Amino acid sequence: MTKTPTNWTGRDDAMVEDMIRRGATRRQLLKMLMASGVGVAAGGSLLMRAGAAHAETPVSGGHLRAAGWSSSTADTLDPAKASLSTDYVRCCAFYNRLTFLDEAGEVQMELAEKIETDDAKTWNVTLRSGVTFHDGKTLTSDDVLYSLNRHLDPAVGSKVNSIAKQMTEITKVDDLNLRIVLDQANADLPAILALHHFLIIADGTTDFAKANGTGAFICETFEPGVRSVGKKNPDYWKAEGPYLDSFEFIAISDDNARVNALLSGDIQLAAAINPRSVRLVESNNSVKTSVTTSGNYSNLNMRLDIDPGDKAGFVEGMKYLINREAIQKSLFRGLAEVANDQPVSPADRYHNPNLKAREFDPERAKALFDKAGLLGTEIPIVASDAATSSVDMATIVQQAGRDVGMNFKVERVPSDGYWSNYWLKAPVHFGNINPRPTPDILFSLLYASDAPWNESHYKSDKFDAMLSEARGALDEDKRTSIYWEMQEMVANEAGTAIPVYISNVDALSSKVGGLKPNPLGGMMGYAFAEYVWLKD
Amino acid sequence: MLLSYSTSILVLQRLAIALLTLVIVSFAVFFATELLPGDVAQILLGQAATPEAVAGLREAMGLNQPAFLRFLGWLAGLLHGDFGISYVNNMPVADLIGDRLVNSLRLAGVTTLVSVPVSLCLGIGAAMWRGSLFDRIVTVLTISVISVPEFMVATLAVLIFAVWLGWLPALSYGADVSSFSAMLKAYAMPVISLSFVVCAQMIRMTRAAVIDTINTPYVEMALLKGARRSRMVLRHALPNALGPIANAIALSLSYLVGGVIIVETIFNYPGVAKLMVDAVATRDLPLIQSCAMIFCVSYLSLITLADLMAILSNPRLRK
Amino acid sequence: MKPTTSPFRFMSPRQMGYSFNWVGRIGLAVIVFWALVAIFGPMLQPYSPGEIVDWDYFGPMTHQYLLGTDYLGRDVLSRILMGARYTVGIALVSVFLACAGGVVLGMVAAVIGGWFDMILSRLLDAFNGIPSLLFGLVVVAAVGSSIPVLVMTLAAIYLPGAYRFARALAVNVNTMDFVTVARARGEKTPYLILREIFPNILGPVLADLGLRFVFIVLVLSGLSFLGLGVQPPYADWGALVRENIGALSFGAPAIIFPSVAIASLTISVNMFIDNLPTKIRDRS
Amino acid sequence: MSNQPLVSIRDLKIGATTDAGRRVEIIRGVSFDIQPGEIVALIGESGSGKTTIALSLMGHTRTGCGIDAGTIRIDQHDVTAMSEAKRARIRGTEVSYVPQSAAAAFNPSQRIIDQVIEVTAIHKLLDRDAAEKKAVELFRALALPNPDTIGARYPHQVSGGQLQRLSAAMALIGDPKLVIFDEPTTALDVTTQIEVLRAFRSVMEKGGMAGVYVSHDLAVVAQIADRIIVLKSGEIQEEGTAQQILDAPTHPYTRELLAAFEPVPHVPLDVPQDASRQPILEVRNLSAGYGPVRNGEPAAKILKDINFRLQPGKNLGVIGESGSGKSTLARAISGILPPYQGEVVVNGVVQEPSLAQRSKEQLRHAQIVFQLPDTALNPAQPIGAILARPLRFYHNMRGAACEARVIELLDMVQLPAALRHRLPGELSGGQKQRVNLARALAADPKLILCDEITSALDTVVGAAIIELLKELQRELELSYMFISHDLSTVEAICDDVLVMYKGEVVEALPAARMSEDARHPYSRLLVSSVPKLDTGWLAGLEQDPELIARFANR
Repeated sequence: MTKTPTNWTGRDDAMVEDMIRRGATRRQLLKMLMASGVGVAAGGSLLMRAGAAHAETPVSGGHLRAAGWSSSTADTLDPAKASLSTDYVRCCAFYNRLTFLDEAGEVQMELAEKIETDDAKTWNVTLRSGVTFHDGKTLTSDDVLYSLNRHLDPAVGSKVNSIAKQMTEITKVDDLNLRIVLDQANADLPAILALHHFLIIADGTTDFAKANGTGAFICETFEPGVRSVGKKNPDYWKAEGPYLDSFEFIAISDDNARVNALLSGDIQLAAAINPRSVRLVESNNSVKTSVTTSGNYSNLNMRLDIDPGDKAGFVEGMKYLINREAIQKSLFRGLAEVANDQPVSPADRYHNPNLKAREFDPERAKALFDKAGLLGTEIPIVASDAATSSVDMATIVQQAGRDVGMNFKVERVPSDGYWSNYWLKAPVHFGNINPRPTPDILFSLLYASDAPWNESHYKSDKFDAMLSEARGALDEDKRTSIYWEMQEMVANEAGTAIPVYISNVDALSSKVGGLKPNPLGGMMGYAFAEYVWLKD
Repeated sequence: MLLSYSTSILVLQRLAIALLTLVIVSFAVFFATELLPGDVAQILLGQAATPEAVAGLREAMGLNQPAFLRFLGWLAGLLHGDFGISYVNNMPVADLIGDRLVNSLRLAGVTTLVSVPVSLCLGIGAAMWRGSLFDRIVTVLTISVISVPEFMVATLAVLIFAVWLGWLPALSYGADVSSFSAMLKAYAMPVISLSFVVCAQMIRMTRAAVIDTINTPYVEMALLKGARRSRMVLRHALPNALGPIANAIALSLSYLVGGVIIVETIFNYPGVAKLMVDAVATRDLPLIQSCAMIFCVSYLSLITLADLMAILSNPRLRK
Repeated sequence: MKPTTSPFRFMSPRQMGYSFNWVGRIGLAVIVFWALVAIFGPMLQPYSPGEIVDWDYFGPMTHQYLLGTDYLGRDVLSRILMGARYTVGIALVSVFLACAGGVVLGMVAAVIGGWFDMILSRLLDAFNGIPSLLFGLVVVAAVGSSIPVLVMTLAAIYLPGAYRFARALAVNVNTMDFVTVARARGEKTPYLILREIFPNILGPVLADLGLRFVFIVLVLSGLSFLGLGVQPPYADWGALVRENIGALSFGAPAIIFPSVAIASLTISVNMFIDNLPTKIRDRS
Repeated sequence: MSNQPLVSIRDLKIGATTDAGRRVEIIRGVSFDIQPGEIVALIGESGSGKTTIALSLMGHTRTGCGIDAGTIRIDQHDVTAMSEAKRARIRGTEVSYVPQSAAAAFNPSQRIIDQVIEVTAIHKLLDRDAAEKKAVELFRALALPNPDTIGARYPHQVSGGQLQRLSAAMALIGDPKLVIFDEPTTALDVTTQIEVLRAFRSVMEKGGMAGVYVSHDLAVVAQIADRIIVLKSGEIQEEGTAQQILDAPTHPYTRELLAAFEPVPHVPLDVPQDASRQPILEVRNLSAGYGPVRNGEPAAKILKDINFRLQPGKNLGVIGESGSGKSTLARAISGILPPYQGEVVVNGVVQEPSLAQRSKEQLRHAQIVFQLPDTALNPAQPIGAILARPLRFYHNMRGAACEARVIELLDMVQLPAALRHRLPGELSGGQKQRVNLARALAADPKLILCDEITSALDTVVGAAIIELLKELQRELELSYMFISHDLSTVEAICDDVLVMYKGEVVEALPAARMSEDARHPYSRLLVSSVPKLDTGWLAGLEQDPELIARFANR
């Protein structure tokens, strides 16, 4: 597709405005405006409007009703089992964790007062004093011990079992102090403890019909697959907030229904709305959008160990065949950033900026396919609605393939059981990865030789060695240069093509204040309930 | 009025057959679910479904027992009213289904109250003034309503009434149903969309049934006794058309319990249909079986009711 | 007032001994139009159905894109022409399979009666009890997805309804004297069904077929959405409506024309079936 | 009373539009008067327009028809000029209607009394109690059993004869000036018919109303009508007093109608009657019934121990009223309804009870012809195909030979060869019955079971069919078992007669001497109930009331 965008900028100034709202630095914004041919003068006015957004004072009281996109009978109040956005929102409201990531991705202390180490292998955690659970019990290191150890017990079925494995020894020092020893030095432990699954629950809790946490809200009603309601926790240990009296979280799976519910005022926050609805929301001044580049992406995985991935040149050919610009503009209406086939997104401070994304070069791809002897053979690509927009991405690749004589057959399969039946198994298929706070977690989960989710079965001892070396390195510059090189290796050698980092777009009523983007995901890292307020 | 001996035999026979059908459906649903790949443990763990994690969770949830034995256990439990425990969140299935069934029945009930009278009037009117402009309009309307996809009717209803006009709430559940008017407002939207689909079918069948009875000698006799057109249709044609009409209503209403998944998703209405979708997605055997039983029971009872109505409305059969 | 018949009709129906009112003719004309589109569609489409031709989405009708662009910026006219083949083709084959199966089983059940009739009726009743969603998922899981599988699934979902309708009709005809005479002659069940009963229930069965065709066209998109059948970049009309539902808020042509296509097809099928040409029996 | 006639019809023309859009005239200019208190009969075959005229008196035409020209005046109402609303006001009050088949004309889901008094409710003549009291009086006048309680029953809980009289009460409750009887007794048995006619006569004389009696049975009309009008294809052929029409008919068509009534003496076939010859059909203590069978016996036992023998070339008549089991006998013999006891022997060979086990050859010997021509032929198959099927099935005839045989069969039943391309719907009742016969003959049977094959036809057409049966018998040496409730037809064709009553054969005797030496009281009652072509017959008829009470189902 060589058509240059003719009428794109005129209608998508909303995207520019979002860039500003995201606190994009002036330099990034100007670079973007230049690329799309908007004159500097026109750009000026946009900058002015953005300024007014920040200076607002919080207001207490009111009931906020928010809607996510999926919930089912599998909803849970057990942080370890949390799997969907609905679970994360609920758990973040009712529980707290040791640390939290702020807007810029920096680690802030929460239940922990301080976390220190000298060799990144043994860590001492000191808890904040005077924090009580909803049932009045005061927080002690026994609770933290229980909360962390339970991830290793298979009966719990914890989602972060593979990450928690590295904490070989967790011992209690006294009521407010404990020591964590890792099997290998890892400087990112504070960031890891900020994951939603590591929320702290009371010692010995097994029944999760009700939630007994230290969080900003007390669980009033919890109906799995229907709704959850939280009431303000009167003796919340934090000085500031929560501002809302109560909040209710439901799930509306149909995109349009969710946007319509927001527009008709039934809900005040609609999570993850479809990029195409942004224009609708922007045109209505009673609602506004909040865009977060959170590092979530849908990637095309080609297993290197079986046909056709094992044919030399096929993977590289595919990486040239993917029209990243078309995906970014037509599919996500600009609400995504072009990616360079590696998982660490620009929102992460270790992102390698000078690793250029492969530009769309069908001729070169054709030569590579010809060399691999695959021109004209029928190659199925498995896609599903379980992986965001993967079906449309597959169609775009199929269309580009058709122009160069490649015969791709898109197989749309039901999202029901996609992750257990097709993901990691089909020769060419789509996956979807949620944001992770640190490159170490991403690489150990996805690209290490023994990684549980090694989508393209990429094996490289050099990569594994660099991974553990970086993990222990305390010197920032050394760490950054290793991660930059690792990103280059993944981009060139791994069988995963990552076209774009999808921005998460939440829509909310203009009466809602205090919602700030967060690297842990949409809706302010799912912890919006504690920080937002309702202007009446 | 006391059912005559032979009619009560028929009802008993019909109940026995219904039970047999229930068992057949239960086994069929079991084998169908067995065919689906993956099991509860794999689905719950989702992307984190590493082999050991799956084995551990399966062991913890007691899923190692062969599926067929667990199914028989559930069936035995059902005999004395125990619907079993849901695998996914080990809450008793009865609680999970409990209020959702109430929601579904409430929605189905309100829709029936709205759609049955409307379709009867339109159906009978169209039959009474057959060939007139009114009849032609009703026929074309019913055909076009049937042809519009259901999710479009629902989305359009939300757009017009909730977003543009703002009269009605977009979400019907959760809105405060304290006052009667609030309840009406809350249910208006799903009921409108559902009634569209259900009315179309019922009008067509009612019109056909009444037209059949209008062409009978006893209706002509009523005309020859000086009766006006309305009296002819209402007192003479309609009572004899009740049998087929009851059948039509039963068929359309059976759709209301199981087939409303689209309306439930768009209006975020937690009914049994959506529960069934979740149950199938998570391979939650006891939940799937319970939902399938509910659909089957409602379908069979509606059909039996319709047959009974047909018998009662015809004195020759009633004896 | 004799309406002019469509141009390529050589003899008016009246000369051919049939009375055929104008409502029926309009229905037939639209059906023939869509059938032609289904056959020659792919040749006429200006762009390839999968190709993204415009950066803007839900674009208006322009001379370049006659029916506007869809949610991805693809040409709606090309996708409707491509969709016609799937919607008209699959729906027709499925509805014929469903009705053929249902009618034959219904007639056999009516003629043989007794335990065979009772068991078959109960089995198909039970089949109606299973929600079609579960059935669709099972078929995808067990057999994978392809157009023939989609057609068979649709046929299986609608067979019980056709059976119940045909059986009721066949039971009435079965009591007629001409069937008794044939039976007294010693005729066997196949002859009774094929030559005695079937010709007499053909009319109402066709009307029922028309209604089922409408339902199948709508359910078709539901099943494709489950991953069963029409694979991207191709799609049937129902799928076009479903994927462009967002355009409803903008009132864009991307949602209007696929819906108009579905409505025109289903309404015309029913208009034609309700006003079939009837043989003139006036013994002039 | 002024001598102006109560009803006067001037140059009435009624037209109908066929499905080809052509306007056809079915009543071509009819004019006649009815004096107050006078009963006029409209006589004619089916399709002659008599019912259409009767209905037009009430300003009602069936769908597709309309009054094109002429005027109808009843008392001071000019019906043709009145609007539908005004016409409705005179129906039931000025002019009322007694339907042909009362069983179909009563609404099955409403009690009888509600329907009888409905006219008073529609036109607000009387309140409910007064109306009910009047209805009971009418029931008593019409000699209905237990008049006070019969009203509370539903239509299916009373007999055909009673329903017919109830429909008369329904017509009279509004004290109309003119009552229209539309062939009220055709569907009734002979014995019940007498009762109904007597009731009508007495009520009409007492009320002094005028009447229009529509019928195709001259004998019945002669008993009740003052004047008779003969109709044929929508035109009046002749008009005159009842006596004058019976004694001195002037128009050839009227003479033809009267001739059809003369019983043609039956000439038995001179077949060598040696004892050695096998009877074509023998039935030994045959019993049959319907319903679920419990230890060998069906719930409803209809036939009880029937025995008879039929010699080849001879015809056996079976006479009985509705409910006597005569049709069940034909079904039992042909195996459609397997008997639970007894044997059926055809040509000396014992037949299996159910036809499914009988060999094709056995089935070929005995063929059955049913009563209603409309349901006996498959409306979707052309006549040629209907006749070709038995030829192919039994004799495996195909192609040209089969075609030739079909034309031959049509010729045998005196139908044009071109008819084989037409559908049954395009044929008249008589023609359809002939095709029925041809289909039976196609199997070259030895025995034909005729189940009331003429009772649905007009007398003239019926007589022609009987002639045809006799001629075929002479040519093909067939024998018939002729079932009917009409004595004169049986006498015209059968050698012997069985009289059946409630599933038993009460008497067997030669047909010729039927009226003289019928010994069993029921046979004698049957014979005496057949109306004669003489106006005074009904008045002069006295039947021993005790006999009537025991046998005729009032």
